[in-house]
Amino acid sequence: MKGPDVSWYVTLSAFLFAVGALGVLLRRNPLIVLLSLEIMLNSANLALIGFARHLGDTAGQVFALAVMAVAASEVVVGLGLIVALNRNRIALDVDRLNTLRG
Amino acid sequence: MITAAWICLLSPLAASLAITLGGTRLSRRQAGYAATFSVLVSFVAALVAFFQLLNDAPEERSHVSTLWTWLSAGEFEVGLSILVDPLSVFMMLVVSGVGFLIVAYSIGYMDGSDEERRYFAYMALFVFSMLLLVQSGDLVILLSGWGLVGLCSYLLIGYNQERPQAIAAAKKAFIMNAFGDATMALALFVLIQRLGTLEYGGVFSQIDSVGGDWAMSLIALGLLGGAVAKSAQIPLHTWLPDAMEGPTPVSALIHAATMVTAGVYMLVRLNPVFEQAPGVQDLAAGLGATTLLVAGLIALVQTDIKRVIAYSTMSQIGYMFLGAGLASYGNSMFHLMTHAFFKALLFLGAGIVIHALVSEQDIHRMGGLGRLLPKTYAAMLIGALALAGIPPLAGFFSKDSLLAAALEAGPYGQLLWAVGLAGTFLTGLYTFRMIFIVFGGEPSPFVREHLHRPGHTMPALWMAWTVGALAVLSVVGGWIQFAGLWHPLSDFIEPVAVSGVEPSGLQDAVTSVLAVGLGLTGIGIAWWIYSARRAVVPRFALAQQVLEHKFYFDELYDAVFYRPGVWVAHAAMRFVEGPLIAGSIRGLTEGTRLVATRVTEAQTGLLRTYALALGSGAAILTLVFLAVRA
Amino acid sequence: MNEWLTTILILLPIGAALIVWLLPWSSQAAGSLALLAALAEVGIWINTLTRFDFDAAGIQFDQQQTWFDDLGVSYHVGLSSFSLWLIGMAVVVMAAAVAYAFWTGRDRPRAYFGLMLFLTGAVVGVFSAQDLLLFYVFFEAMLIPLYVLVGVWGGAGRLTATIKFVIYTMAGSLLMLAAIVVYGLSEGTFDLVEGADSDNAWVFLGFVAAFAVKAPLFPLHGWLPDAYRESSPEVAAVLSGVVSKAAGYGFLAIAIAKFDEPARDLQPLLLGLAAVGLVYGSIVAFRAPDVRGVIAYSSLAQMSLITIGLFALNDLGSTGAVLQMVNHGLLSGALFLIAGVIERRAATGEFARLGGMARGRPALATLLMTTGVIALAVPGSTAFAGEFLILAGAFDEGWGWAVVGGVAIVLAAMYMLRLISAVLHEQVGTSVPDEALDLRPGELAVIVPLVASLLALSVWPAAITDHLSF
Amino acid sequence: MGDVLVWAVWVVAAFGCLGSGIAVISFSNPFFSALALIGNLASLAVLYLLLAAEFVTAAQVLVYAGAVMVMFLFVIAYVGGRVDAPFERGPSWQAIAAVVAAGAILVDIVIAIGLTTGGRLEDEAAVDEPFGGPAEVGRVFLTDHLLAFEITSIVLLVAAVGGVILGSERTRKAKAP
Amino acid sequence: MTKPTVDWFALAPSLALLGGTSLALLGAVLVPVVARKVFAAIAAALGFVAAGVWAGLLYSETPSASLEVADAITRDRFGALAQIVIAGAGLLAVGISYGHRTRAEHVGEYYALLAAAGAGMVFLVQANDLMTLFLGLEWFSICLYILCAIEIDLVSSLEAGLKYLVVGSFGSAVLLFGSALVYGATGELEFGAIARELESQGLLNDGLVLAGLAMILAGLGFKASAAPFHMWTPDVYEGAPTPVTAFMSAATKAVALVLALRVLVTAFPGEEELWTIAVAVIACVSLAVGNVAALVQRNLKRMLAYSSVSHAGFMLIAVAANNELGGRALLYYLIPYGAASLGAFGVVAARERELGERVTLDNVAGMGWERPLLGVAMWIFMLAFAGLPLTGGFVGKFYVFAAAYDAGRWWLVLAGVIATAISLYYYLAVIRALYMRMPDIQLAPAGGSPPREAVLQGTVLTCMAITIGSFFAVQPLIDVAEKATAQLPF
Repeated sequence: MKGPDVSWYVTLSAFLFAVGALGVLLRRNPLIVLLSLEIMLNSANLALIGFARHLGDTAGQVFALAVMAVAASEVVVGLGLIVALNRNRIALDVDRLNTLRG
Repeated sequence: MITAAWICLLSPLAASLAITLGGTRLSRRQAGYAATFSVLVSFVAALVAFFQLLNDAPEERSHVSTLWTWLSAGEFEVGLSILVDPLSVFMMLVVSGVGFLIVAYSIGYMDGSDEERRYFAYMALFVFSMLLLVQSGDLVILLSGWGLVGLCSYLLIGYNQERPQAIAAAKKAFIMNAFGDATMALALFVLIQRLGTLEYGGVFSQIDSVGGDWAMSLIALGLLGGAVAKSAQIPLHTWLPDAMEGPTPVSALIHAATMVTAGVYMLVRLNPVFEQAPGVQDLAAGLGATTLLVAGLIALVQTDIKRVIAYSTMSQIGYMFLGAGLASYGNSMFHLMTHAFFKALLFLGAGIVIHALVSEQDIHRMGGLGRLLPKTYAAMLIGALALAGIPPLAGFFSKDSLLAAALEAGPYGQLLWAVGLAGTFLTGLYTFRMIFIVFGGEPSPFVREHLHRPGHTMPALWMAWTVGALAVLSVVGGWIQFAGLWHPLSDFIEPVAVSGVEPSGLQDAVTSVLAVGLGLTGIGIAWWIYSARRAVVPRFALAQQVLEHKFYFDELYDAVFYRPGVWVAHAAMRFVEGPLIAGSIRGLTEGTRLVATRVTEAQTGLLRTYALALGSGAAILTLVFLAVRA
Repeated sequence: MNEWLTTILILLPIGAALIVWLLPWSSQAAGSLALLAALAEVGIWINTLTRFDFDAAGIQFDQQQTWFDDLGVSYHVGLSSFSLWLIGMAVVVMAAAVAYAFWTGRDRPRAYFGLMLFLTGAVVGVFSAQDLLLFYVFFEAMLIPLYVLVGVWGGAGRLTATIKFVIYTMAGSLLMLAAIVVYGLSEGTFDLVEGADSDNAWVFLGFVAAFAVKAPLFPLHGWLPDAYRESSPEVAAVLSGVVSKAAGYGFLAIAIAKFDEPARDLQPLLLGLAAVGLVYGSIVAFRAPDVRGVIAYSSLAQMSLITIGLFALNDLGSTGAVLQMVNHGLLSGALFLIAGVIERRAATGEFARLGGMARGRPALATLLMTTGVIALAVPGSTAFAGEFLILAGAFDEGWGWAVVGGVAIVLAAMYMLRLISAVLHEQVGTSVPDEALDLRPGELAVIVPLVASLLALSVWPAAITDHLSF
Repeated sequence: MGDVLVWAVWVVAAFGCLGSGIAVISFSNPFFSALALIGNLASLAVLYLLLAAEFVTAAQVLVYAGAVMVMFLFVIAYVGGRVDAPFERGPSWQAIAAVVAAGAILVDIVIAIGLTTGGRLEDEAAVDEPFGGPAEVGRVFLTDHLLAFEITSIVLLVAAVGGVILGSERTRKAKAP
Repeated sequence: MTKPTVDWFALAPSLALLGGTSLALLGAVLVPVVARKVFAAIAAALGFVAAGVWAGLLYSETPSASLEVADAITRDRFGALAQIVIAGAGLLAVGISYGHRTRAEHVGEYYALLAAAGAGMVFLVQANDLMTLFLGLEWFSICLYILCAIEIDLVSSLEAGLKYLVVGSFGSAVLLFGSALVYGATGELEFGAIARELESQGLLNDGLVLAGLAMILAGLGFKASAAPFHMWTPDVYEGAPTPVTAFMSAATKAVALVLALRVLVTAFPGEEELWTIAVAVIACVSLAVGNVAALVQRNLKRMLAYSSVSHAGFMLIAVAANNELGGRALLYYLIPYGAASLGAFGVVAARERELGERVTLDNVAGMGWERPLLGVAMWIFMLAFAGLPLTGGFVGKFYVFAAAYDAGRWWLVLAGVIATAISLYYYLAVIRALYMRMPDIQLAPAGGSPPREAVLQGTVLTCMAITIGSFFAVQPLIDVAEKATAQLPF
C-alpha cells in the first residue's frame, strides 16, 4: 500500500498552517481566531505524524498527542478569557481591544 | 649690589601688597606715604647698586642673580633672575628716581580722591613691574614685566571707573599692548626652538647660530612689534593719546617717563639680537622717524593740553627709536633720561594747571595763566624749552647728539636726520603753541570763573617741590654728556651696548645749529601766531581734517579689525552656535522623536498587527535562511 | 600605609557622602561635615604631596586588587606626578565649592552635600585609576552626581541643560567604552601600566571622542553654554574647573600615552579642532551677553588651548598643558564663584543690567580683577606661564598653531576686559542695588584661597613644572 | 490498485481538510466556523489513519473533535455568535499584508520541502504492525517521553485552574483603569 | 521495554515549585479567607526558595553535564544557574505581589500559578529535546496567560491576557511547526542527536532544517520579546498586574535567552554561521526598536516594557557571540538586569498602590523626595538599565561588548553603544521626573504616606542590593558563570 509520500503531507500541512495563520491575521472575532489557532496546531500535528510515518518513529505521534493536550489547554484558557470578556460586556472584537497601544 | 637690586625691585611690590591687604586700616594719606617711601627705598637701593657697580672693572659689570627656577619644561628653564649691569642700573635709577618724584607729587594731586589707596597700590605695583622689566635677566621675565606694566597702565588709565571713556581707553591700551605681547611671545618661541634658552647671556652668545635670515628677522620683528606697541609708535600708537584719560601723574610716570620708553630700552638691551637683523633695525629707525613727524603734526591741532604733551611724547620716543635703530644706543638712552625729566615736568605742570582749573583740559578755555600761576608757568617754560631742544636745557644735549649720529649713519641715516630736523621745528611750534595759549595773554573768562589758587597746603607743597625738583633736573640733566667731548653715560653703557656710530665734531656742530635754529623758528612762529597774534592761524581744510582725525588710524583699525571682528563674532553666534551647535543636537533629538512616534504608531494596539509582525518576521527569516544556504 | 594613600583619597569623600546621606543630619551639620571632609581631603592630599618622590619615575602609591580576572580587570589605582597635581587642584576647588554651597545654603542639604562629596571621590578616582575599566567607571561616576546637581539645584532651564549635558557626554564616553573593550581584549589586559602601545587609530578615536566631548572641543560643545549657565555657581565651577580636566588627563594618560602612532598621525586633526575651538570660543565669549557665558566660552577656549599643548606631543606642550589645567581649574572655579557672588547681589548675570560694582566694594573688585587678569594670561601670571609653554610647544610643531594661539591671547584680553568692565566699571547697572554689600567673610574665605593659590603659583609656577615627569 | 485507493482517499481527505479549514476562517458566524473545524479535524483523522497512526486518530476524534469542540460550541452558544466577515471593510493594508505573510510562510515551507537533501523524503521507512497502535504509543510515552507525558498533565491541570479563575463570577463591575 | 531512570535530583527544583503550587492550591481550598493570602504567598515563596536551594545543590553536585530521564533533560550547571536566577526572580516577584490587591477568592490560585509558572521555567531551562522544549514553553506560558488576565474585572488585564494568549499561541505554533520540520529532517528530537545527525547526514543545507531553525528562532524570539517578535510586550506588560509584569520581565526573558543559547549551541552548532548573524541582526533590530519606541512613552510600565525589548537585544548580542565569553556575559547580565527589572516594577507597583492609577512620568514627579528609599532605588535601577557604573548593569554590558568583540563582531559593539546612548534619554527622564520636577498638585492621597509595605520595600531593597552588589562582586559571579558555560558545547 503505497500512498503519497511524506512531502505531500507536509505540503498539505503547510497549506493548513497558512490558512490558520490567515485566520488569525484576518478575523476579528476572538472565537474564530482561536479556531484558526487550532488549525495551525493541527497542521503541525499533521506534519509531525507524517514525519513519524516517514521515519518509522513513534516519537512524532507522541509529540502530536502532547500537542493536542496543549491545544486543548489553550482553548480552555482562551474560552475562559472570552467568557470573562463577555461578562464584562466587552464586544467580542479583537480590533476593539486596543486600549493598550502606542 | 645684588641685594640692593633685589631690594630695589621688591620694595614697591611690598608696598603695593601692604596697601591692598591693609585696606581701610591704612588711611588714604598713609597709603600715599607708604608708596612714596617704598619707591624712595628703591631709588636709594638703585643708587647703592650703581656705586657698587662702579667699583667693578667696566667689563665685569654684569651680575646675574637667580632666586629660583620660575618655569621649566624638559630641558627648557626660566630662572626668576635679575641682571645687574650698567644698562639695568641706569634704568633703575631713572625709573625709581622719576618714579619717586611723581609718586610723591601724587600725594598732593590725588588728595581728596576717595580711592587713593587703590591708586597708590597700582602705582607701587607699576614701579615694581617697570623695575622687573628693566632688571630681568631672562626674556620671559622681561616679557612678564612687559605685561605687568601694561596691566598697571590699564588699571591706572581706567582709574576713573565710572567714566566710560576712561574704561574704553584702558581697554584699548591693554589690547594693543597684548598684541605687542603676542608678537614678542612668538619671537620668543622661535628663540626657544632654535636656542633652547631665553636667558640673556645664553641668547646673546648663541644668537649667530639661530640659522637663517628668515628666522632672525622673524625674531627681531616680533620683538620690535612688542616695542612698537609699548612705545606707542606707528602703527600701534593710537592708544597713547586716549590713555590721557588716566590721572595726570599716571600720564607723567607711565605714559611719558617710563613705560612707553620700555621699547627703547628693549631695542638697546637686545641690541645683539637686532644687529643680526639690520633690516629690522632700519625699520625701527624708520618707524621712529615717521612717528616723530606724524605725531608732531597731529600735536599741532590738539586742543587737550594732555594730548598735546602725549603726542609730543610719541614724537620724542620716535627720536629714541631713530637713535636705537641706527645703533646710537648711548644717545638713545641719554635722550630717554632727559625726556623722562622734562616730560614728567611738563605733565606735572599741566597737572597743576588742570588741578587749578578743576579738571579742565581744553587749552582754548585757558589763557593768561602765566600771571596767575607764575611758578607753574616757569616750570612749564623750562620743560617746554628743554623739549624744544634749546640750550642749555637737557633736551638740547640729548636730541642733538642723537640726530648728529644719524647724520653719520649713511644715506638712510641722513634721510632720517632730515626728518628729525623737521621734527625739531614742529616741536618748537606745537610746544609753544600750547604754552602761549595756556599761559599767555589775558586770563580768559573761564579761568577767571573757575581758577582756585592752590594755597600753601600740604598737598600743594607736595606738588610744588616735586615739580621744582624735576625742573632742576630738566635744566641740569643734560649736562652729563655733551656730544663727542664728554660722554660718561655712553661709556657707562658701552659694555652692554656698543654704539655703532660716532658722529664727528663737525656733524655735531651742524646738527646743533640747525636743530636749535629750527626749534627757535618754530617757537618764533608760535609766538607770532599765538602770542603776538600777528597772523591768524593758517587754515588748510584738508590738512586740518586729516590732522584732527589723527591720520584716520582709529577709523582704519575700526574698519579693518574691530568691525569685522564684531561681525565675525555675530556670525559665529548666529550661524554656527545657534543652528549648528545647538541646532544639531535639537535636530537630532527631534528626528529621533519623530522616528519614535512612527515606531509607536506601528504599535496599533491590535493583536492582529502583532501576530502579523511575528508571522512576517518568521517568514522573512525563513526566506533569508533558505536563500543564503540554497 | 603608603599604598593605601590613593585609595584613602578616593574613599574618604565617598565614605563621607554615605554618612551624610544615611544619617539624619541637620542642615548645618550636613554642611559642616561635608566641608570638614572636603578639607580633610585637602589635608590628605598635602600629606601625599610631601610623601611623593618626584625623582622616581612611574606610578606611586599604587594598589592593585583583582576585580575580575578572566578579562584582566582590576582595581588598580596609583599616582603619577601629573595626576597628583590635578588631584590637588580638584580637591581644592571641590572644597571651595562645598564651602561656597555651605555658605550660601542649599535646599535638601544632605542630598546635595553627599553628592558633592561623591563627586569629589569620583574625580579623584578618574585622576588615579590605572586600569582602563576602572577609569571608565570613575569617569561615568562623575556624571551621576553632576546630573542631579545640575538638574535639581540648577536654574530655570536646568532640565534641558542636563539632558544635553548627559546625552552628549555619554555619547562620547560610550564610544570610549567600545574603545576600551577593543583595546583591553586585544592587549589581554585593561591595566594601563601593563598594556602595551596600540596603533589602532579607531580605538584612539574612541578615546578622543569621549575626551573631546568632556573637554569640550569644537564642535562638540553644544552642552556647554546651557550646563554652565543653568547650574548653580559652585557646580559650574566644578564642571568647568575640575570635571573638564578629566578630559585633559585622559588625553595625556591614555590617548597620547598608549597610542603613540595614531596620536602622531592624527595630530593635525586634533590641533586643528583645538585651534578652531580656541578662536571660536574666544570670539563667542567676546559677544556673550552675560558673565557665565563669557566664562563658559572662555572655558571652551582654554580647554582647546590645553589640548593644543597636549597634542604638541613634546615636553614643552605637555608641561604647559598640565600647568594650565591646574591654573584653569583654579581660575574657572574662582570665576564661577565670583559670578555666583555677583548674581546673588544683582539677581542677574546679564551685562546690560550690571555695572559699577567696583565702587564701595573693594574686595569684590580686587578679586574679580585679579582673577580676571590672571585668566587673560597677563605676562607674569601662572596662566601666562602655562600658555607660554603650550604655545612654545605648539610652535615646535608648526608656527601656525602658535600664531593662532597668539591671536587667541589678544582675544582673551578682549573678552576678559569686557567682563571686568561690564561688571565693575562704568555706570551702576539697573540691577545692582546700592545696598548690595561687598564680599562677606564667608565668601572671602571661599574665594581668597583660590586666588591666593593662583598668586602663589604665579610666583612659582615651577612648583608644578619642575615636579612633573611623563 | 491499493495505491490508487490510498491516493483517492488522500485527495478527498486533503481537500476536505483544506476546504473546511478555509471555511473556518471564512464563515462570518463562529458557530458555522466551529462546525467546519469539526469537519477539518475529521479529515485530518482520516489522514492520520493513512499514516498508520491509529491511536492518534482515535484521540483526535474522541478528544478533539468531540470534547474540545463541544466546549467550543457551548461557549459560542453562551456568548452568542457575533457575526463578522473577514473582508467586510474591504482590503485594508492589514488584510493584504496578512495574505502576503501567510503566503510567504506557505511558499517558504514548500521551497524548504523542495530543497531537502537528496530526495530523502521519498523513501519511507518500513513499519511493522504495532506502529501507531495504543501499545506502542503508550510504551514510548512511558519510556522515552515520560517527562513529556507528565508535563502534559501539568499543563492540563494549570489550564483547568485557569478556566476556573477566568470563568468565575464577576464580583464588581468592570472598569477601565 | 526499559523504564528510564528518573534523576529526581535534577528534577528537584521543578518538583519543589510544583510542591509550592500544590500547597497554594490546597490553601485556596482549605485555608480560611483571612489567612489564605499569607499561606499561599508563603507556600509559593517556600517553593521558590526550595527550588533555588535545590538548584544551588544541583550546581555544586554537577561537575559535568549529563542527560537524564531518557535524554529529555540536561543536568548541567548552565541550567542550574539559570534556575537559581529564575527562583530568585520568582521569590522577589512574590514579595512584590504580596501587597497587591488581588481578589481574595483567587489569591491562592494566583500564587499557585506563579509557582507553577516558575516550575515550568525552571524545568524548561533544562530541556533537552524539542518536545520538552515545546511543552515546557507552553507550561509556563499558559500560567502567564492566566496570570496576566487574573484581574478579570479590569479590561486592560483581560485585553493583555487575550493578546498574550493569541499572539503567544501563534508564536508557539510557529515554533512547533519549526520543530516538526527539524524532526522530519533529522528524525531526532534530542538536541545533541540533532546536531549529530546534521553533521553525519550532511544536512546543513537541508531546506527543512533551515526553515525549521528559522521558525524555532522566531518562536524563541517571541518569548524573549526580541523585535520584530516583540509587539505584544508593551501591551501585555502594561495591562498585566504589575507583579506579574515584574516576574515576566525578569524570568521569561531569562528562560527564553538561556534556552535560545542552549538550543542553538547544542542542536545547531553546524549552522553557526547562519544563526549568529540572524541573532545579531535580531539583536540590532531589538535595540533600535526598543530604545526608540521607549523614548516617547509616558507610561512607566510601557516604557519599561520597551526597555526590556532593548535589553533582549543586548542579551542576544551575547548569544550571537557564540562563545564562552558570550555565555558568561548572558548569565551575568541576567542577574543585575533581573534585579533591576523586578525592582523597577516593584517601585511602579508601590506608586500604583499609592495613587490608585496608572503610573506615568507625570505622576511620579517629586516622588524621589517624598519616598527616599523608593526614589533612590528607582534611580539605581535606571542607572543599571542604562549601564552606568556602580551598578551591575555596567559590567553586564561590558561583558556583552567584550563577547561581541571577541567573536569578531565589532559592529555589534558599536550598535550596543549607540543604543545605550539613546536609552539614556528615557532612563534619565525617569530620574528627572522623580527628582527634578515638582508635582503641580498633591497626587499622593492626603493624610501622609500610605501604610508601609515592609515586604515590598524589603524586596525593592534586595533588588537594589543585588544590582549594586553585582557590580562589586563580579569575580565570584563570573567564576560561577564560567563553570556553568564551560559545560555547554561551544
